[in-house]
Amino acid sequence: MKEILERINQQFNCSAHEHQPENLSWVQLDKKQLVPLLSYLKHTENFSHFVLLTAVDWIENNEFQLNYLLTNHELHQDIAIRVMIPRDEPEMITAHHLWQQIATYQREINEMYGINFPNSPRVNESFLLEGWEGIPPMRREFDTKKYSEETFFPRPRQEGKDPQTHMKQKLYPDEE
Amino acid sequence: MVTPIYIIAIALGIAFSLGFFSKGSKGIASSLFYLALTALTAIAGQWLIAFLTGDQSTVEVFTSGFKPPFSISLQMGFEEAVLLSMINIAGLLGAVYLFDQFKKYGAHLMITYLLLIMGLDVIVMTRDLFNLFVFLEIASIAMAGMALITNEGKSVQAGFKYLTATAIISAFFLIGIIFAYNFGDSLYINELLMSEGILKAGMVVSFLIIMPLILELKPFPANGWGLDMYQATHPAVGALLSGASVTASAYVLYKLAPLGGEIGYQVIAILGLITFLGSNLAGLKQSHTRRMLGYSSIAQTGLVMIVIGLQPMLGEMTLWIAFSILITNFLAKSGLFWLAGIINKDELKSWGILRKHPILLFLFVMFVIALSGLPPFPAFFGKWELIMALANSGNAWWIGLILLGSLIEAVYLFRWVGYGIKDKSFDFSINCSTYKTIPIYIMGAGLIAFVGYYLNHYFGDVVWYFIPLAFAALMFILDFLPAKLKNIIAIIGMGGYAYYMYDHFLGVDNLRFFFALIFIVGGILTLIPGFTKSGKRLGFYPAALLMFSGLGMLISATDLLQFFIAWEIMTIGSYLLIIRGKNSIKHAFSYMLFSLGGAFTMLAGFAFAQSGNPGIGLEVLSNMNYLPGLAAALIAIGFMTKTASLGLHIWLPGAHAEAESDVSPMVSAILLKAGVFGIILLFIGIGAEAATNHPLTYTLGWLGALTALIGNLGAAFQEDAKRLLAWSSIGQLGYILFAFSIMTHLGWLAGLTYTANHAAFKAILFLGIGGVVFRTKTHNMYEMGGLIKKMPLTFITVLFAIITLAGIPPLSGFAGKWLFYNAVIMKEWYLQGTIVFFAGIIAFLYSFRILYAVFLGHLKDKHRKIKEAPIWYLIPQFLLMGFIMLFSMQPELILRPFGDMISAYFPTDALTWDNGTALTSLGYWNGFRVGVIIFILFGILFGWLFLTSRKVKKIKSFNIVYAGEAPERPETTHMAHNLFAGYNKALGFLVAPGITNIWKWIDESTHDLGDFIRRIYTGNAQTYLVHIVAYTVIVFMLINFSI
Amino acid sequence: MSEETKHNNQPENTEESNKFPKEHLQKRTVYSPDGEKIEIDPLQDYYLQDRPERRDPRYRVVEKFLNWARSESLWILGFGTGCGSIELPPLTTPRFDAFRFGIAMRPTPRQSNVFIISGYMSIKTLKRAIRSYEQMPDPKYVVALGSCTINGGMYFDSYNTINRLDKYMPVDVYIAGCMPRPEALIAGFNKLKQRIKEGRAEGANEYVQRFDEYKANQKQIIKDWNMPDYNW
Amino acid sequence: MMALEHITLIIGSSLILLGLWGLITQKNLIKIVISFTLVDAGIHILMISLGYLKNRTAPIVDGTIDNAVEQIVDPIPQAMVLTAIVIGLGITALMLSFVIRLAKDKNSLNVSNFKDLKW
Amino acid sequence: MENIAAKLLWTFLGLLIVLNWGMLKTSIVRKIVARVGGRYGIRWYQPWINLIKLYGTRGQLSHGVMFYLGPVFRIAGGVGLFLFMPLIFGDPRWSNFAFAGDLILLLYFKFFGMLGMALGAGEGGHPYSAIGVSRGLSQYTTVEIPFTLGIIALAVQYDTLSLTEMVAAQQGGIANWTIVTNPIASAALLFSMLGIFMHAPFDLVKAPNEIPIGPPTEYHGSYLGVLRTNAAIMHITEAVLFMNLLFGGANNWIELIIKTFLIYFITVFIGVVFPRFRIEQSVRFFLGVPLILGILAIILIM
Repeated sequence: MKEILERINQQFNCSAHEHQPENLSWVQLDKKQLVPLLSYLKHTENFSHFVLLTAVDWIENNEFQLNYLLTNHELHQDIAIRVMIPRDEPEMITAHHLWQQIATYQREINEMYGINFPNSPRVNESFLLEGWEGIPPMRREFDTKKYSEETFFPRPRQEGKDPQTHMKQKLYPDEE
Repeated sequence: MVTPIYIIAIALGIAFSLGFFSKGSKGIASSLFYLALTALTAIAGQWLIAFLTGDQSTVEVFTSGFKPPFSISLQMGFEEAVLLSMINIAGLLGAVYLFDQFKKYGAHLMITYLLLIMGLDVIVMTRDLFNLFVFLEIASIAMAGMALITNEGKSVQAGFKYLTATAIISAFFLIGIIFAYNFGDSLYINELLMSEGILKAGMVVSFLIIMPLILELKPFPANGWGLDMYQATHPAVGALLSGASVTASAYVLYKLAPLGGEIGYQVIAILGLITFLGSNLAGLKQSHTRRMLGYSSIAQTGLVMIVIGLQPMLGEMTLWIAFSILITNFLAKSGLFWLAGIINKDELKSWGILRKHPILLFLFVMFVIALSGLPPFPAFFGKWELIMALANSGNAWWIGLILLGSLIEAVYLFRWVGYGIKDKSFDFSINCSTYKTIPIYIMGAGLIAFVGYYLNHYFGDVVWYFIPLAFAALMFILDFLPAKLKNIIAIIGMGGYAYYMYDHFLGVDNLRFFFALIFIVGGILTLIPGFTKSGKRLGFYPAALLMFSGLGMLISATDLLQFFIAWEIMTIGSYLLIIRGKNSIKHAFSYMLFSLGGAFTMLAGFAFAQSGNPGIGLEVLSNMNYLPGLAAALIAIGFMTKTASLGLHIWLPGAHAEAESDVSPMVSAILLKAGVFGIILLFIGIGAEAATNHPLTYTLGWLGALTALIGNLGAAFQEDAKRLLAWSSIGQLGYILFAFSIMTHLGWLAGLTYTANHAAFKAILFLGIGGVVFRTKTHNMYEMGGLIKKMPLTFITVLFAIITLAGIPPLSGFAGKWLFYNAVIMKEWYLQGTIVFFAGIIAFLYSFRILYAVFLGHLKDKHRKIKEAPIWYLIPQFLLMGFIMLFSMQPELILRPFGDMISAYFPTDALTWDNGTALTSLGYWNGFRVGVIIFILFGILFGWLFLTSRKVKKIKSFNIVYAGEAPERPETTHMAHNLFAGYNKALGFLVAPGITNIWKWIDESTHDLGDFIRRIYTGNAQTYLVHIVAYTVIVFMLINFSI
Repeated sequence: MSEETKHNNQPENTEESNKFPKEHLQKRTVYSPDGEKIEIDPLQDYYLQDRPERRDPRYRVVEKFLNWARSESLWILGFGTGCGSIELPPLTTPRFDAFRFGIAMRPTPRQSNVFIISGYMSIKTLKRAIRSYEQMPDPKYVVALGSCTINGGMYFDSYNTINRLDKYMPVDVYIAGCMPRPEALIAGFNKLKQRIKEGRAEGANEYVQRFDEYKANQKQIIKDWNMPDYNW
Repeated sequence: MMALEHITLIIGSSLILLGLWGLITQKNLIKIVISFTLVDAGIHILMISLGYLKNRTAPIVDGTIDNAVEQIVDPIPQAMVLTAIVIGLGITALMLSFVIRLAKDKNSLNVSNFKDLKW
Repeated sequence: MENIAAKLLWTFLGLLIVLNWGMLKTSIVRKIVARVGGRYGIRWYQPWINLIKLYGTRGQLSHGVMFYLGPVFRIAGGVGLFLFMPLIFGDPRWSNFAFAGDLILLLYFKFFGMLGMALGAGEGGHPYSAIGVSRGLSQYTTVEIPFTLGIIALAVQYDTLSLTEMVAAQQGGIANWTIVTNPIASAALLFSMLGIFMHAPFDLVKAPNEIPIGPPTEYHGSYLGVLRTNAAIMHITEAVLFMNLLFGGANNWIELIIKTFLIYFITVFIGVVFPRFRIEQSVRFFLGVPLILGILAIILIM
């Protein structure tokens, strides 16, 4: 694995390093280099399995983090690629031509975070949220509690009893 | 009388004088030319009339006052008069046709032309061997000269090949003449034929005389030069070659054939057969019209050679047969060549242009049908006599080979007809000048006149028999009327015919009456939908009535010839009907081939059957002497091609499915019954007693059972509604065949019940689906769906028909099943019976499928505004449904007469009736009670549901539970495509197109063989010379060896 | 429901439904086999647009008897919506054996009369649940399972999960818990039986009665409303 | 010593065979025509030889000669030969004219080049 | 006239008995299956409750005329089959309308209901209905082959197609029953019986899990009530058919009830033991051993 990481570091001028657990390595690199790296990993280093694509909203740093996770089934090694993109300009290069299923992840991320992937198939169609309007719900500036209270008729809170004491009284009234 | 010498005199005189006319006096020259040709024709005609009127005997004309051998003698007998008339008429009409060419080339061409005609005339007349040589040469020179009319490279090449070949042939002939003179001491043919010297001199001399004459007839394979001539020269030249030249040469061969003695005849016949077969084979893959016509011409010549060669066997009939073939070839080929000239394109497909010229199209089709030797044209009678005579003298192989050749010829001829009638890929127009069309019309008229003559000759005493045919012919004439009017006329005519049948057969021969009822009344019912068509609907009514008259004539036929003619007329009519469909060229073609193949086997069977019998009445079927088993089998195969039994069924689905909406019921519900009728006749002929344990009926029983299975299974997997019904027809006909093969009273009763039911429900189904197709414009079931809401009436009729088809009580289909079961168990055909039963269950698959996929399920977008099928489609359906209901509720009313009919043949084990209950020794069934019980029960239960279900809300198509989702489109929700996928997985292998592949293989390998054979025609003049020399040498060697 | 009101309702719906148009629900133009132009409005042509109708019991005595039969023959629609659907299968095991109470599972809404909302209900599922509920024949009962259906439970602040089921369809019995055990379910069913026998379980009629209110609530959160107002 | 009729017979036959050989081997159109004339000439000689009777004269009959029938050779072959020569000439002429046209068309005299029509 | 009235009355009575016995049989069978699984099982009167509930459904929907008539066809097929079936041997009161037709009529009349139901389901427009029908018809085609062979063998053995006469020939003890006298044909018939009852392993038609309940997916309320009524009648009537064919018929109601129950229980027993066949598997299955048995039966009588 180390050799692979070294090769990656050489070729893509980044700092790939091993991480815990043992068989997981991390690479962080610029968004323009992502597709070449994925392609390289798939075709040359035999990381044939694309596992997932997720996003994280770092609202404090004003950027989104995209994680691409690949697996090499022969070496039992995973490699995670981290790409940071600016929040002001949420756009990423699509990689669906390497693994078709990436399109679906991108669709989901587009829906949940509003990160656009131009030219990804059906990327603008609604996926999990049929007909969502407004701020994408997984962005951190979206106040989900407020939204829920406005939308879903919150049942007014009742003055409840403390379950512990109540049940204790009810079941074992003799005890203290 | 004008002596025939004037023919030479006029021709030569005018020909020489034409040379004197300057270019300025073209008008005079051409009028003189036409005058001369007219005069020649007149002289020949005058003699012909004299002979026909009877008081004229054969005349010999001697030139220059000497008697032969010192002078040339011409003979003018009846045969010569006939042939001269033919040649001169061909000459005159050809000259009319070539009017523009004469205008262009002037006197030169006229002289050549006159010399050609004169040469041919003299070839026929002369009795002098050397004179024959001279005029043969003159004719070839003139013919080669004619090749230059179309001044193209190809034409010139063809002329050169022709010239060298004929030159070498006549050189051989000249050598023969020298030897003949040397040994026979005479050149006078009459003397030579009797000369002992020739006989003594041995085979070489007669060989050298006869062989060149055979070579003149362009025998296969030494005939490349002739073919090129047909292909490349002006069509009019081809017409002369095929019509006049062949006629003359064949006559010469006939004249001189006795020189060869018995061996000579045999050789001629065998070479003729080789020519007939080889040439037809080589023609198979031909796509150039005139070359194909050339192949056909040569094949016809081969046939004539066969006839000449079989002279010892045929005796007096030789001339009649040969004349029948020659005159048909003459009229039809000339006409076709001239048509080719009008169209002036090489590819067969370009004949589609004729669709724009109905009269020419009619003539074209008529010519081709005549050429294929189908009735009522003369060639058919020739072939009929030939085959009968061959059978009488016990030559089964000859019959087989001749019929095979005829079938191969039909293949390319009818492929061509298909293009002519249907192909739309032409992109040019043609110019029909009057002078070009008139000769064709005249030839067509001549052909029709000969049809009349032959019919009169054969059936002078039973003219009434051909009245329906005359009616069909009338429809050809009335074809310019609007379709609706013609429909009325046709129905009235059919009504009259029905009355005639009613008058003649009811009570006299109820079996025939029953079939007449199916054919004629069924015909009327299926004609009714024709009222939906507007415009003229050219060609439909003549074809339909041709078919129906053929069917009717089948009923009233009393002898084999009448029966066969009726059969073929029906076939032609139905072919013309089927080919009218949109995509039916291919299917109509395969229908025609199978029909013809079947008809030819039937013909052979008939020939064997009548052999050794005094007459050809239908009763000969019960007294077969010569190869009785084979004869019966052949006849059965003939009928089974019509009933589409397993192995011979592959034509049916396409033909029935692709036909027009109102044609499908005709061909499926009605036409197929003709085969059933034939099989019944055959079985009656074999005799009930004899046939009970006949191997034929046993085999047919198994065949019927397997047909039923495969037919129904095939139907279950169809996506095309009409194809489904067509496959179902195959299956149903399998039942019928099986039921009749049981050969017991009950078996036949079941068979007749099936027949009646199938006629009714298949007509309803095809009309119903036809109505649907009429509205939806598609055959694919998965494109339909939900039509019950738009076409409820059609749905009701189709539902009733399907219940009848499936044999579900209480409808009449069950009557057939019940009888069938009893019959099977009593006959002890358990396994076969089970297969048929299995087939019956499989019928449910397609029954459901057609109801579900077409009428139930989801209505498609584009059918949202569709209307109920036209009333004219519904009327016959409801009438037939009425019949089914009557049959269902009162089965005794119909089964009893059936029983009486059958009792004549199978008196034992009949069905007995007890107060409406049918009883056999095994079981019982009361149709009326079952019906009443079921209907009352249904009513009560309906009431129960009505009572318990309240406030029923009518909902729409997509208001279905769909796993919480909503259906997207009717197409995706209508589960119609490949409905029986699971079943296909389990049993689909049974309907893998194995039989189709076998036929395909036969078809392809025959075509490949043909293609391989024609590779000998390399196009090199020298090769052709080698062919001629080698052919001569090989034939000579073979004769020598065989002696 | 008169023709007029139906038409009055219509424009709003189409407008709203066009906001998130599904291709197959858009109006389309096709040509008939004869070449005639046909306008297809799938919602109109393929779905019945009628409003539901109230179906009141006619004869008290008969209805009492029928209600008894209904209560003793509860056919559950097999529609698992949340984690609660895993609590349903044990009902058929020997330990709980709900069959003895006349409870059975049916795979199609047309044949069932009890709808168990078994847990949290996302908007997307709600759409399907409404469709299935409406497709069940009268009379029909809803049993809501778990706190998620009562007040949102642990998803109380989710952007995508409803808090109160009774705002969207009439609920007969709530069974509290997260998740309630099969015993609780059976207790709930007994409660339901009681309700039915008392003739109080008229949820279907209530739904019709307050149809507009329910619809408004449903449409408020289901943004791509791509079905007719009432799914027959 | 061979008789005259035998010599002519042999010459005639060999001419015919030679001509036939030429016809089926020579590629040149002109040579084919020549071969044909060879065949023709052979046949003519053959005819004459068959009609020849020993010690007789040509059949030129005139009123003054007695027993003409016994003195002349068989006149019919002679007449035939005359006709045959004429016809042969005609055919040869026509053939040659065809050859001219063919040659003009393709600028070649090789018979193998004229194979536009086949099959 | 009186005769007919009496006949109708007896027949109606017979129908009621058969219907109720059919319902009871359903609950007994389910109860037995439940007990085997250690469950208490449904109450014995549960089928009646279900039926009342279904008939008491307040509103019904209809996809069209055929959809509405489908159940009517189906139950007419079932009741018709009952009508043409002689129930109790030697008692004209319980021989129903068997005088109107013989075994062949029964054989074909079965399809009346099937086809009607298939059409009704078809108009329902649900894809699963079509799939179910397709599977049902496919399976039925091959189920019928051993059945037919067996029937023919019996018809030849008893030289009649009349069911009454067949029963008459089997009177006089177990030794005369067809199952003893003609075991091979009986085996073929019993195999096909499994398919006819469409119990597991041949219940892919209804396939409760993959395609919700097959053809009647869209049926509800009293339609379903009618179908269930029919099922109760059908099961008993078909069992009566096999009883008459193979097990010597019945001389009284008690015998009929016991025999039909045992016959039906054969299929239940096999059903709980074997897993379900796919459609092409069951098609092939019936073309295997059962077919060979049927042919053997035929060969033996030839």
